[in-house]
Amino acid sequence: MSIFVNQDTRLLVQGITGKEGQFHTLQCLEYGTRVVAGVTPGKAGQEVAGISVFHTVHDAVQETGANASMIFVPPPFAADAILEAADAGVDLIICITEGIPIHDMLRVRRALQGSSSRLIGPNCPGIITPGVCKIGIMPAHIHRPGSIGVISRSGTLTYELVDQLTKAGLGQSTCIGIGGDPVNGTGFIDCLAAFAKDEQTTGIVMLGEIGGTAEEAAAVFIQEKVDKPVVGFIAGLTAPPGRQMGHAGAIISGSRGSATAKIAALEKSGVHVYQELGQLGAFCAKTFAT
Amino acid sequence: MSIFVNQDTRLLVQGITGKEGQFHTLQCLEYGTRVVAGVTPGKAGQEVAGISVFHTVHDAVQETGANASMIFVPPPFAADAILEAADAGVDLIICITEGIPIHDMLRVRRALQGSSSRLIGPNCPGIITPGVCKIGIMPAHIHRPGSIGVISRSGTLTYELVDQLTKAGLGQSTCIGIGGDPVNGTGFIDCLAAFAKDEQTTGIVMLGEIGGTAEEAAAVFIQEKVDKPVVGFIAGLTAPPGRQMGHAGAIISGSRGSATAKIAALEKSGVHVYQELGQLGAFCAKTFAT
Amino acid sequence: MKLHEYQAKELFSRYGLPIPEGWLAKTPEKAMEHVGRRGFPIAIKAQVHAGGRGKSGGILLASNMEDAYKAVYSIHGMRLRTPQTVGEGPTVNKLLLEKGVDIDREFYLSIVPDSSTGSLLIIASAEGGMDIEEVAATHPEKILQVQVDPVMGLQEYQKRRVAYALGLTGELFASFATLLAGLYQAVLENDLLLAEINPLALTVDGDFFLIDAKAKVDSNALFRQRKIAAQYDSSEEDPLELEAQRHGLNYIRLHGNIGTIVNGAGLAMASMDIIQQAGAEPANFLDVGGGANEDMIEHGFQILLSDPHVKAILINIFGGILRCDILATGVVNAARKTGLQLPVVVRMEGTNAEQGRKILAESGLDLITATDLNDAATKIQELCLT
Amino acid sequence: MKLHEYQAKELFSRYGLPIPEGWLAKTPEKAMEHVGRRGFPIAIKAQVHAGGRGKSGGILLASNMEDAYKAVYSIHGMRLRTPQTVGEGPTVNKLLLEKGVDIDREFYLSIVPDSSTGSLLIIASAEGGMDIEEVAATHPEKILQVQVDPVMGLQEYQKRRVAYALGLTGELFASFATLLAGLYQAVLENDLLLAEINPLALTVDGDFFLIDAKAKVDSNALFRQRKIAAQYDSSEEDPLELEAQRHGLNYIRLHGNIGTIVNGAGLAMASMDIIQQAGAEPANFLDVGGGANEDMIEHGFQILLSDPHVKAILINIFGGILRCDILATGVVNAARKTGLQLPVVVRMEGTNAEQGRKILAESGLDLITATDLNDAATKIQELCLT
Repeated sequence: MSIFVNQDTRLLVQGITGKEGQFHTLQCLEYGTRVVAGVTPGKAGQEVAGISVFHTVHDAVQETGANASMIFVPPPFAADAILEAADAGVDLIICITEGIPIHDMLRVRRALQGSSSRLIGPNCPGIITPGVCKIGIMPAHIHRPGSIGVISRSGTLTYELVDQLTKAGLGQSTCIGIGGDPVNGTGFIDCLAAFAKDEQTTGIVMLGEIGGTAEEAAAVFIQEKVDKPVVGFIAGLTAPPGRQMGHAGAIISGSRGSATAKIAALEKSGVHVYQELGQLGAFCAKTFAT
Repeated sequence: MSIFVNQDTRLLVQGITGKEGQFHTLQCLEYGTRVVAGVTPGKAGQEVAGISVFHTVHDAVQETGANASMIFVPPPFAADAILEAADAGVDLIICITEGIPIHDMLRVRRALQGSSSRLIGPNCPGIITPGVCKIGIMPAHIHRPGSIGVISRSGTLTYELVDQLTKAGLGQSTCIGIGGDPVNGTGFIDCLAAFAKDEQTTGIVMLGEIGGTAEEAAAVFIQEKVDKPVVGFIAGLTAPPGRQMGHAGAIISGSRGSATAKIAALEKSGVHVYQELGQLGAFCAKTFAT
Repeated sequence: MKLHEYQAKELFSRYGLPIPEGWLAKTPEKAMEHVGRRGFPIAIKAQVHAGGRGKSGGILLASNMEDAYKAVYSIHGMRLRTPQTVGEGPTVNKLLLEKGVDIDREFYLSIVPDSSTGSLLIIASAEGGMDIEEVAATHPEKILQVQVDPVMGLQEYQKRRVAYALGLTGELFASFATLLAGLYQAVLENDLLLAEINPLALTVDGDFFLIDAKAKVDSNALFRQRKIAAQYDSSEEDPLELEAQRHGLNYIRLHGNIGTIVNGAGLAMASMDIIQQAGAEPANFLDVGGGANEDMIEHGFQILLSDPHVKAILINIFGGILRCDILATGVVNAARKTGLQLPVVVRMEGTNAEQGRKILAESGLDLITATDLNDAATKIQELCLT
Repeated sequence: MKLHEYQAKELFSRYGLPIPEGWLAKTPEKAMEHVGRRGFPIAIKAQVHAGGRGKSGGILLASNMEDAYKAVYSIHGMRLRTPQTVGEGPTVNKLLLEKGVDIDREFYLSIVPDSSTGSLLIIASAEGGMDIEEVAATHPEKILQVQVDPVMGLQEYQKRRVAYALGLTGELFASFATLLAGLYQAVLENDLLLAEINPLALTVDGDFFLIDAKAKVDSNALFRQRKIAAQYDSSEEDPLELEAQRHGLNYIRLHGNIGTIVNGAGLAMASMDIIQQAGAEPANFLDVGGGANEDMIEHGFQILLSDPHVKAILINIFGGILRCDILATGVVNAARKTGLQLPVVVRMEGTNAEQGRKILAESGLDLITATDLNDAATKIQELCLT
């Protein structure tokens, strides 16, 4: 088992004809992901690596039965691409695009409430179940099938961890980059809930960073609902305080959001927090072995 | 038991200082409904029949713990009143107002998706659990406590039926007017589902009318999910066909929506359809007795 | 409230939609003046509320002066009877003259608020023209329906979906997308219940034109659509229905002789059913509504009395928001003012019914009181037999 | 991107928000001209990005010519250091002169897109003025937060909620509701991350005025906010940060001497943590991002090399969307162009890492290769010790 993706995942790629879209479509295909369609408005009839391109997601879904979408559409058009995928009934939408305006994402997130579509991202590396299905831009070769679930706000930090896990002999059930933007789709809690129920997963690693309060909320959830061991890491312990956003930000968040606050919240919930990134894989091996 | 309202219902009235609002607040109070607050913007501090008036629903809910709202606000402001009640966390919103523009109601219905608030109406007489709680404009004295659930699109037609039921010795568990507007909140199916689960209710009467396809959808639901006997009546069998709405209406609805189509759909689902309004109560007594 | 073609086009053109050059004429002479000045081909179009005008001779195309003269004089003043009109059809007293365009393709495009899906529904087809209902019935796959979330509004991807489904790419896509966005905006800002363009023509030069356009406005929204309300053309309406409208009454004139006054549309329809079941024919549908006051009741009563076909009246009120005492006062006032001669069966139940009955009894008027609906039906039946 | 007070006010005034009469002056002489012409009382306000200007002498009120002269010359040219600025603070080279108004009450009002609630959050308080953060900390019940659904938009009932909470009824309600609606519209249409009015003054005559106003625009949305992008004032920015911005790089200058080039903000922060754990101090935060190309890498490298404090560089790349071969080519080009003298530790993993390493190895440059993060940390530590 795994979460969110499996051998029945049929992928379409929005923005498949762009440079990055093409490159990563090929990488996903090589990994064995069932890429069944591409979408670029105005380019129906073309092909990318043997994959048919359609004008619209609706056409692609109708013709190919795609149930997941990977989005490489540029920021000005990315919110629309997400809404299009959801409207076409795509179950899982992975938006790689970075730099989508926050007002666009607020509207998207509200529109998706009550929808049956799950959004991962934007500004994320994607999701991979090693050996089965890769949707995203993560380097494939560092992953190994196994039983550790990985959730992260940061792309490259995830690669770093996964590489260490694999080298330490720990394979992964599913690795999810939820994205670094303030407004995103699937969050820590959704992933934690899914990993908690997933039989294959025996341990979870959660990579957070400063800003927002998602880690604090996740800590509460872990304490109440997650029985599996969880290792945590927070990036940004030595980062200078963020630039001030006027009073309003301070009024909303108070003193929450700092690395120290997050680490404290996680430790209070029984999460094994470890801040030496270079030895994080080794620490996981030790922690999950007990 | 009953559905949607009970002895714990704490009612606030939006538009309480208007003529109709005052009149029906008094009627509800006399019936024993726990009216705890009124709302009229700009009139906080006033009282109506000893009930405190607040500027906003949020204030009223916070001060009085109201969990239901009855709305008498005029059409231009009614959609906003519904949204305000939902935002303040009111569980049950009964909108009596007639003549709300359809574009307003489309927006309201969409906004309420995924909300925890239930809307009944607009353009409806309200809901009553005889002997316990009356929220709406129905004449109270015709009702008797009992075990028949009543659902209707039409206000006065409901009174007619209830009066006959009572005279035929059949009391009612709960009577709900879902309203005659094309876009409304709670529909036939929501009520049928609730009555099907309600222990007190042993039989259901459903009053439909021409237009739309809500009765056809309800028929399918009854066949699949309702084990209790259902009596049906459709008003408008002899009404001339409605004025043509151009092609678009015909393209959407095809031949659906006529009284004959609705009666056929209900009969096919095992509903006891009876079209002699003058003897409908007697028919129910006979049908529910077996 | 329906708009005429020329009104709908004027409305849509304010949202950037391309309409053919056209001129409205109220007399045949004015129409011929326009023809003389503008040249050919020219379309002569009856401005009445009647679907299916084209097939019924209400729209003619002229390519010379003689044809134009014949067309103008045949259409102006005619009663236009189409499959969608009632009775002899409305009288044509306004003509729209439109410059002909060189049509390559014809599309169908409409937007309606759709209660069953809770959306603003875009309906489009590459098979535009007069027979769209037949296309819908026989080839539903040739008709695209796109649901627009009424809160999110029209999205870019939805414009693409519609345009690509119609085979419009490149520059045509861009101009179509602008047109669709304009139409959507017009629907929203004017509380339209229907915006329909059929056909939407694409000329050989690659330009779009609205050849025919229909618009219907939500009457419940006229409080915020004052400009549109002012365009209301009542000339085609039944004078009694107009009178009823003025007093906020929902009245439809029918062909029978038993007048009815009922509160609530459902009970009103059911009362008509009862009259028919009693062997008579209802003279009207009249729902006085929930918020009726004395005045409204009085005017409703007067409207029934001024219909010469009405031989008897059934008043069937079950009082909820409309209190029976209010109704009774209205009836008494109207009966006194009109010197009532017809038999009136009154059946009254619900809020303040006692007071209402008392007002009627003390009025000294000769009214027939029914104890319940069965009794009312019996008494109507007796009246019909005498 | 932050706007200056005068820019924010100009923006808000386009949405009907009432701002005091004011004049911008770039020199003290121009400022005194305005003072001479406009009369007293007059406010003299430093136009720099520094919260807490008032308490730090950046805003002065003058009621006669002598005070005005002193104020203008003390503020213009000063370096404004407040609790919210870094280092010595920005230099004041623009003044806003504003006519004084006769204030009765002061409110706080702001709108921000709030990710935790997924709403546009209105924050309001009747306790406006400079100490709003203290009010928030000590009397949170005096601060109202209203969540506006970003899709539904601002509703009438929400205007009422805010207004009544501030004690504004009757005519004041109406003018406040209009003001709030304008502010909301400004936030939406200009992609604001913050719109803050503090204080919002109510004069003794019952008029509202924006006494101070802040606005911050979403940099990700500048592609559709060209007019605002053109107002960008870079004079307060670090020249290297500006240079980085021009090349689409996310660079923040810090106080250490180990430069870093990393892809991804999370890994970049973690790399800074590692440098500190190794006993050194990072000279910067530099995230080259996911979509970096050769040019961007090259420019990032050049920026680090032009910071005289940088004594060594750590390149830490884990390639995903940024392919290591692209990075390597950028590094090689930059090193060649600049005649690289500093030690550079390169750690590279992920997509096309093999090709990247090969490009570095074949470049003939003297680069220190690290096998993994631990190794990189050790090599940085060695460099620091030597």
